[in-house]
Amino acid sequence: MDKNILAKIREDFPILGTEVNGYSLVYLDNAATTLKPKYVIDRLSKHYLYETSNIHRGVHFLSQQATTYFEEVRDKVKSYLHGDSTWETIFTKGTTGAINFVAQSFGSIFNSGDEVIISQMEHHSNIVPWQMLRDRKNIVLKVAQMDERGILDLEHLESLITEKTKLVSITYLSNALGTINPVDKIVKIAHSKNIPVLIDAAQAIAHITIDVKKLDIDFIAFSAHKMFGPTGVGVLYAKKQLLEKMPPIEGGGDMIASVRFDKTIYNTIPYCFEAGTPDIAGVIALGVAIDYINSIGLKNIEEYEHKLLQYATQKLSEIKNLRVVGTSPNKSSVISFVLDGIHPHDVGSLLDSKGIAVRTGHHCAQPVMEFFKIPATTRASISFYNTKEDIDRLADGILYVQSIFE
Amino acid sequence: MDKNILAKIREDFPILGTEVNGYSLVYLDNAATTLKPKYVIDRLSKHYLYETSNIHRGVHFLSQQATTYFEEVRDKVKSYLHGDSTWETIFTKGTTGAINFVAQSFGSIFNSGDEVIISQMEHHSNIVPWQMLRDRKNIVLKVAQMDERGILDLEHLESLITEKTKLVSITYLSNALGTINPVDKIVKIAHSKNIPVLIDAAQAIAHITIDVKKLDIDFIAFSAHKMFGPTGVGVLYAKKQLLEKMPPIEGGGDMIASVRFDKTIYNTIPYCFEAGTPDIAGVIALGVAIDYINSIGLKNIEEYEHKLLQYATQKLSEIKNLRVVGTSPNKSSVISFVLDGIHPHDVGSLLDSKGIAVRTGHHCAQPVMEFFKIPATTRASISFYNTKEDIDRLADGILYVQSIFE
Amino acid sequence: MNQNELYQQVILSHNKSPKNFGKPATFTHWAEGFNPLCGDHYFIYLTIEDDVIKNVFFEGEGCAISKASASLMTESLKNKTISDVESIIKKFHDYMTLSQGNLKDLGKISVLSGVKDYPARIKCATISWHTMKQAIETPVSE
Amino acid sequence: MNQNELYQQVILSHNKSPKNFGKPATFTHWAEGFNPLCGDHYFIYLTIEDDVIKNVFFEGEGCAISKASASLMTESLKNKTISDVESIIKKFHDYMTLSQGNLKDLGKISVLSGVKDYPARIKCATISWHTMKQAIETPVSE
Ligand SMILES: Cc1ncc(COP(=O)(O)O)c(C=O)c1O
Ligand SMILES: Cc1ncc(COP(=O)(O)O)c(C=O)c1O
Repeated sequence: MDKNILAKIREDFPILGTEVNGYSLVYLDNAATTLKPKYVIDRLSKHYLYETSNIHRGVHFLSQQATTYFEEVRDKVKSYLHGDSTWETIFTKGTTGAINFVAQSFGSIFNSGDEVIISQMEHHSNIVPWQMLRDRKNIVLKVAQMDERGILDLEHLESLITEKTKLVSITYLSNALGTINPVDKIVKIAHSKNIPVLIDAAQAIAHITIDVKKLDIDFIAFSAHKMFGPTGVGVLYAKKQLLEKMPPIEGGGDMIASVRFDKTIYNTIPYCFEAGTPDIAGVIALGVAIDYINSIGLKNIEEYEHKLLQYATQKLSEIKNLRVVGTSPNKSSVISFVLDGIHPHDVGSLLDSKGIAVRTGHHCAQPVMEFFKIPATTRASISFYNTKEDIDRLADGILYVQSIFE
Repeated sequence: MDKNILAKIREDFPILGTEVNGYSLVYLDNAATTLKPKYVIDRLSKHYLYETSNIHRGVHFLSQQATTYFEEVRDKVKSYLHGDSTWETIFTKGTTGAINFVAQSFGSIFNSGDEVIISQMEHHSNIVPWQMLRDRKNIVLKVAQMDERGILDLEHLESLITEKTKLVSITYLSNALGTINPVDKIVKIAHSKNIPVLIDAAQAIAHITIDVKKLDIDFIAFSAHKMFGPTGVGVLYAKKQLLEKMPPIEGGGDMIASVRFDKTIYNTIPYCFEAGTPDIAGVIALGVAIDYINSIGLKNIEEYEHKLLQYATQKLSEIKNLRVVGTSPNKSSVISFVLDGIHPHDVGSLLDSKGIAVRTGHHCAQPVMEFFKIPATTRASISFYNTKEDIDRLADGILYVQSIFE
Repeated sequence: MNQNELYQQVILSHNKSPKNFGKPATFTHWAEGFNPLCGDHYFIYLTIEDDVIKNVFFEGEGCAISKASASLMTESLKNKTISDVESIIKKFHDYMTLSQGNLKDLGKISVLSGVKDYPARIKCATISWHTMKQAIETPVSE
Repeated sequence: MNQNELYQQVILSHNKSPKNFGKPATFTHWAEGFNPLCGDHYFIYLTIEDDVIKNVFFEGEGCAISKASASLMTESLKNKTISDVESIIKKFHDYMTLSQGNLKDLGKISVLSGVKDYPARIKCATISWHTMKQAIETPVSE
């Protein structure tokens, strides 16, 4: 991506032209939520200005139109993930909603003693739903280890599998460490024992080309707001063959074929899993976010972000008393670090005073912090609209923080 | 509301200036979803253009700012419902999400044989979650009857209560019939036996002043999209005292205090019930929708809509072979009807050809249809931006439909 | 085409006086079909002998389009072999939902052609056909 | 006030060398406090005798603001009666979260005044105080 293209892209994100604490904004908190291009924002406005309507149940023009636009997004998701009609798109309220749904619905057919395998680098969204299932159904939750670089130990993962293992649920890209996990190998290991795999793609979705068909992923979950779309919408993209075994978890409008007080018949997949009025505008805007990513090209994004992450890693490694947490050679978009003697919360506050937005804390991955025996990290996470200048500002900011604590 | 104010209000809704099938839009599908005033749309845009950020976990300016705006809406909900610190606002993805949450969480402390009482005029959202609970926990679902005018039979409701009754869950305003239920009396009956009450306010929220304190409502559920706000957001407003007994249902980020693989400690109320990134922009926009309603005044809205509904009822009663379904003297905003020998679906299609948007079908209230022994109705539902001219267009449209089927 | 042109005389008259309407005393196959979106609800009752649809009735409630479509369907499928019926169903379905081919050689059924342009109504036209397909595959159990 | 002015010398030095830090051999009351938002995690250990806080220690991890606040708190609450401590806690809490009153008569603690203007940091300043309150109410069980 050359300078001109980058400058044009940055114009798509009006927030990049704003100031924070008197400095032009450096937004390095993309793993928390990405910024939104004006096309997505305009599409939301257009829907509410001229197309507002509820969907599915209306015969009038606006309802028909909104239904068509809404339903089209299922196909956009399919293309984006390189799926086919073997999978189905289910709209949820986010990654968390999607994983909880799998834990509740797919989990409802597990028996006491059945096992779910996750990893040590999971986000709380891919831990707590399984703990809740453990408490409810007395399943066993097993945790595949990682090494001190933040690389998943595949042999350990494989060794955890038994005849009781019912699901392997792993993140594609760690939001705390930046590690890219070898999804192809994970799926092969699990499938060789006929175990389905859920991939938490909350982070990967905006940074890595995902081919569910080639990878043969069974369930994949992600959030619109982490891929330049609106808050409040997510997706579970899943094999129909598995969905067919899964009971609906929420009841209400749209998810039924017929309701009588004595007996209710559910609607077909995917509708039976989408009770109530969905986030119509949000889903339609997610479609535009997908179009927007496609217009730039995920390949270009991957290439550019790879270089930028290398630059950042180089730049930060030159700073004394700074340690990068997560040093796998296979990383994307995230750089987590700690400064000797300075708590990340203070780092974040002081960087903010210079207009630099980073995230500090446990990043909803407390077990990662526990593993590295640190309370928290400072995390800079990039997207394709970030620049080398952003990284330079970050590096200078860190030196400034250190100067205060000297 | 005089003509000038009405004209000004209509300008707040740009969609009212559009054409459908060559006719200026007459939007009478407000019970499905309301239109959105430009202030709400602008607020959404502003958030995404200049304020995008994830909330709660960030120390940087944007995150702080978004957190403040997001959290403020809990208070706006409180004021709108005339509540106090005895209640708490929980954001959900809609009415359906809120009721399902109560069924799953509050329902989890029910025992086999315990009873839940609903009514014959409930929306599927207030039926199916309880049927699911029935199947899961072997509870008993009891249904309070209504009469042929669509009036709830309070004596019957009272007679259903036993020592095993754990919850009464009733709609405030029927979306299929327009009946306003006597929430004050329902709560008195239930509370005299120490039974909490859930009120489905999906419809009431935009049409009726609700005072949870005076009415002493335990749980109340509604959706932003039916009160001029965005899709994807809803609220459960509930007594803290009850929430304190209720377990979280979804696990993930933000709802935890600490996560270890062996033991996780949940966050406090309301956060423990809001797993994952919420619909930040949607919640903030809901706040603006509340402000907007307040700026017009619910009292004014109630008065104006009451007159408009009377006018519509009068107008439609003059049409031959038309029967209004739902004839309680205490009604709001909804007029459902059937035409002899013409299926509602055909009515809806042909009205649409004249630019008139109404809803046809069972309105997610199949038991109501069964009660009246009809497959469906045509439903016109009004809001404060509708006019007498809209009603005249509807009446003329119905005559046109009848002329085709003559 | 204007929406009101959907409501041609043939459709209106089949709606008013549907053919083969009601539940027969005996039948060998049957199925029930819903359209949850609008409340349409139909039953199809078949008497199949030697792979031929000897008799077909339908019963239920729905809009003019769905009722006319069911009525026209029963008329045209009676006394046809299962394999003929299946290919007609496929033709109708492909036309309505995939916009493939046309209904010209299906006789009177072609009055339903215009429905295709109204996505909201396609399910009205196809519900009885889906139910027909299911009925063929569902023999009466006792 | 600029954000960096939060980090006054007193705060930086209490952060570097906190007072009353560590777990004492014996204690009569204790509590654990989290800030789930940023991972702050503190323990408070008390020795209460005759309604007086004879000894107070804290332990844990957190940012400079939280650590300095805990350190300053332990210094100022030692040897105070429970009722005095409770009113100081209330005063601190009301100032920080409700903007009521001021910290002037709380001695050194007043260096934390500026935190109030940074909503993100208020919880950092108050976590140890909340935990203190809980500790007072939580005698060691065995
Ligand atoms: C009375 C009533 N309850 C519940 C709902 C469900 O609301 P939502 O679809 O927004 O969850 C509706 C709206 O359709 C309704 O009218
Ligand atoms: C790896 C990972 N999984 C899950 C989530 C949860 O996503 P959401 O909060 O949008 O549900 C996140 C984002 O915080 C994440 O980074």
